[in-house]
Amino acid sequence: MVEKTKKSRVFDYFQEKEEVYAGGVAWCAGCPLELTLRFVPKVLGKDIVIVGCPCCSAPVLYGQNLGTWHRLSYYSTLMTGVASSATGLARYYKKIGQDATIVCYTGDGCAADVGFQPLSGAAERNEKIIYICYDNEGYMNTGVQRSSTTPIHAATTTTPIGKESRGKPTVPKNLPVIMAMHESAYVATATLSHLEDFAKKLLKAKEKKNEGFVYLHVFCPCPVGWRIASDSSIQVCRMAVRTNYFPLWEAEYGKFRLTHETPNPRPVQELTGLIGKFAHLKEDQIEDLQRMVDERYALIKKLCEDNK
Amino acid sequence: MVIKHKFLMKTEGAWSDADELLLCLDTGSWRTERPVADREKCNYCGLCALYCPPQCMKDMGDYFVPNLDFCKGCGVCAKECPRNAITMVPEGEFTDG
Amino acid sequence: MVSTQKGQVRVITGNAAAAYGAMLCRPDVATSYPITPMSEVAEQLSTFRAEGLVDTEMVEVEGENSAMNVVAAATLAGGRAFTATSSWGLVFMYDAVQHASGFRAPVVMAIANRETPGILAVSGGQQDIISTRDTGWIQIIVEDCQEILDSVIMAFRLAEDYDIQLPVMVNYDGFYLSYMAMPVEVPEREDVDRFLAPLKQQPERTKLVPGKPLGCGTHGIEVGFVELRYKHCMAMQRALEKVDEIDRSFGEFFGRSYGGQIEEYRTDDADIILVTSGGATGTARVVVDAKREQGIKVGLVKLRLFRPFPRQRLSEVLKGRKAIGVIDRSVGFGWNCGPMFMEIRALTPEIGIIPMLSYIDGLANLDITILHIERVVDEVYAASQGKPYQEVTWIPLEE
Amino acid sequence: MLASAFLAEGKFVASFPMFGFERRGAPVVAFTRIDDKPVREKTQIYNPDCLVVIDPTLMKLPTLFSGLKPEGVLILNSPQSLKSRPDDNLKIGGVVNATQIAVEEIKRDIPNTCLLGAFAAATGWVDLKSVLACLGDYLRGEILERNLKSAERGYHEVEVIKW
Repeated sequence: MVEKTKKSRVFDYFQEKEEVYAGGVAWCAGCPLELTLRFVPKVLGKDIVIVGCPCCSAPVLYGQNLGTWHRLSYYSTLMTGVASSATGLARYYKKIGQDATIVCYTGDGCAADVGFQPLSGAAERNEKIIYICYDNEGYMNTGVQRSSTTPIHAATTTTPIGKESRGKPTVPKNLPVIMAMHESAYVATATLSHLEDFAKKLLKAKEKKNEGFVYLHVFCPCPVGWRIASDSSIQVCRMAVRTNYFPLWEAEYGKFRLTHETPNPRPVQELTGLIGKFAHLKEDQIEDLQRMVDERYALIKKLCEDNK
Repeated sequence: MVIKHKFLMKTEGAWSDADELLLCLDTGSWRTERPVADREKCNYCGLCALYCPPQCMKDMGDYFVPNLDFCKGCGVCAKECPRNAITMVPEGEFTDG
Repeated sequence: MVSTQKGQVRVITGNAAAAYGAMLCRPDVATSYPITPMSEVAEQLSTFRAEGLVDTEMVEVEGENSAMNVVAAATLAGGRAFTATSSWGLVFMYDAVQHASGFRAPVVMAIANRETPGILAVSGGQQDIISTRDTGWIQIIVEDCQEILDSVIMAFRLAEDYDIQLPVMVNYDGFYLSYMAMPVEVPEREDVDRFLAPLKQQPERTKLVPGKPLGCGTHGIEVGFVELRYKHCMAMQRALEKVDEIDRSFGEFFGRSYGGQIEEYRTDDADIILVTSGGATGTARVVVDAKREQGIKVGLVKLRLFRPFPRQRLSEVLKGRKAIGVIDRSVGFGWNCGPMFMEIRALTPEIGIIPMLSYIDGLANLDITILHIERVVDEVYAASQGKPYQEVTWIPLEE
Repeated sequence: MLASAFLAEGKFVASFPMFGFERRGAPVVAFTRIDDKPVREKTQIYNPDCLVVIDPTLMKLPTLFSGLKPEGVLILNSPQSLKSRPDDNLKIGGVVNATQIAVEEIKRDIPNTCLLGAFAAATGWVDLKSVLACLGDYLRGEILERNLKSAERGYHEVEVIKW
């Protein structure tokens, strides 16, 4: 019999012990989006209002006629209306003196593409809402099409590999940095391999949303769309951090700070090797990706330095 | 016009209400492999429960077991267990499934 | 015009009248993105806020689409909300417009009507009414600045009525009314409070409360979807009577009423009827009076409610006439005729087969002049006398 | 403002401008109707009783006076007085250098309130007192004071010619 250690510290961050979701819901096996959405109310508490839109979260967050898959307050809108609907709710609750934590929850297609304008507008107005983008680097709910956060050279159904095409030709939009440049109250990146970091950032988000706009960018692999094994999503998250592909940082009013340093970053192949959408990459493409990772990490480091 | 349909929603607009109807899928039937925990190897760190996407690991006091009603068999728990205490076993090997 | 004056008369524009109407109803949330010719509404509301006349949460959105989402969400959380737009602004919020009505969000929106699709034009027209005609909104079209203010107030009472719960557009001609400065009686706030007070006696509508396990905007699945659509359509039909009822009540309160769904002017013994909407109605009244002097028995119907369509009341007033002329400030792409004409033509089973003449006029800020309306009356009169007539006339192209 | 002045005298009024893009200096035409009974027409005015010309360069416009009713009135902002009767339908001409007065009094090239004063003097349709009183509905403080002066000077300095 092994010695029973104390349970992980992450459990200490839970203010909600009960599951607010039904046990069985229609997310794919191994989907980290499911983990994210079950994790958020555990840390933030169940008295939040979630605002969402058509995306992979919708099959569960949306009700079906009278029925629903969870016990959360939920407002469903269109991809163009998430941050603005949240604004309407937040302003009305403010007007009547009702304390409320409004949490927008969308994918990258909404946040970086079609819903970007209202997101940027809400950030600029410093609306007191929390916006969480789970970034699965493409339109997964509609069948794995490219979005503006799809990485360079990645294969999707609209950037397929063929005689004339080697995947997505352009680098992804650096959305978390763009959001931080709005100098909002709080912007942070998080992922599921680092749950304690994620939990701390959620709690900070809840506190900072009393001051203004909060944006959390969560790296969220898609087992189906990225062609990874259903048991490997957490491993991919971890490797994204270890390669500096997805550095973990936070920024208060545009002041950057790394929350997790990687002393000896691994080469990006160690990440791409786990992911089917990169299986076709040739050496020069890996180099492109490595260069992008290095440059973007250097940018974060520079931004952190500047704030010292 | 004679309406035979019995209205599902009491509200004018499109509102779902968890107090009236909480839906649930039999996701346990999706499984092709089942996580089997070795109580002897388990040190009760709880990482399997934390990382479990459907959050269906049951805390048994000093170890964890999956709730097979909802476990989709993704295998994250087995992969993430630092002590390799969980094994994914094909469903065909069980007689209860 | 003012029989029992209850407020202060000020010379204000149509846009200002819309803003005053909204301000008097004390909205919880208001928002607007500037667009010619309604930007003044947003400015005026912000001024009211800046001067502390209202404690409304003003949201300076980055686009019309966001404006509609903001107000829809605010009403579904239980609040009162107002916005205003025009033309392309309305088109840019098109998804949210339908979202608001489908969700039964009782938003009130003022629209300074302007030309809409395809051809660029910073000019008046009613094409924006037509491009949103089947979005499930209640659409009211008004004639002058006083009616703008009064209709915004009535619109809140209509939208938030428990039996209705639908968004309402208050339409007024861009340029011709949005910038028209006229004397307008601005009611006292307490009187408006009393006028809106019956809403408080009603059951509370479903609202989103943090922590309460309600989902706003559930998927309508199969017959559940049909059920929600049916409820929406039934609420639209209930709105017909409700518009008349609220108009009567407004008249009792403030001494001004507008006929509800439609207003009839000198129709009692009329052989021929002219149908207009918006500001052109005022001009048509002058023409009807003049033509009556000449012995032509012409009456006027102002189409005040366009959605839901006042089918019954129109049928009653149009039945037994000898000919009808309809002036549209927009076009119907599906048929070569005015959209309002097309809808009135669909009343043929109720009113019988008589000459119906469609006139398209006033596009792109062109004026619907006295001469134009005189021409319409003359031609409709000739048609009523059995003379041959042209069914559709684009007036500016025949000048 | 003019409409407000008439309202103060118990008249019914309706006034509106017609333009495209909203920017300063863009060409604008505006209409005002004044009546003893409510104004119902929402059309532009094709046969005015009075024409107020703010920009003197428009005097070259060949169609400027078309539609003017007989015994019409012209109020013109110009540094030069009228040498001849610009149109046969004109009975009264009122010329004032409103731009200069505005620059002197308001310190900006906004001649409108000065022309209101000139309008009251030349037409006699509205009392100067009503014009001055209505300015207070739209302007405040020092700006109001300056505009009151500008309107008063317009009233007194307008050169009225009768034909």
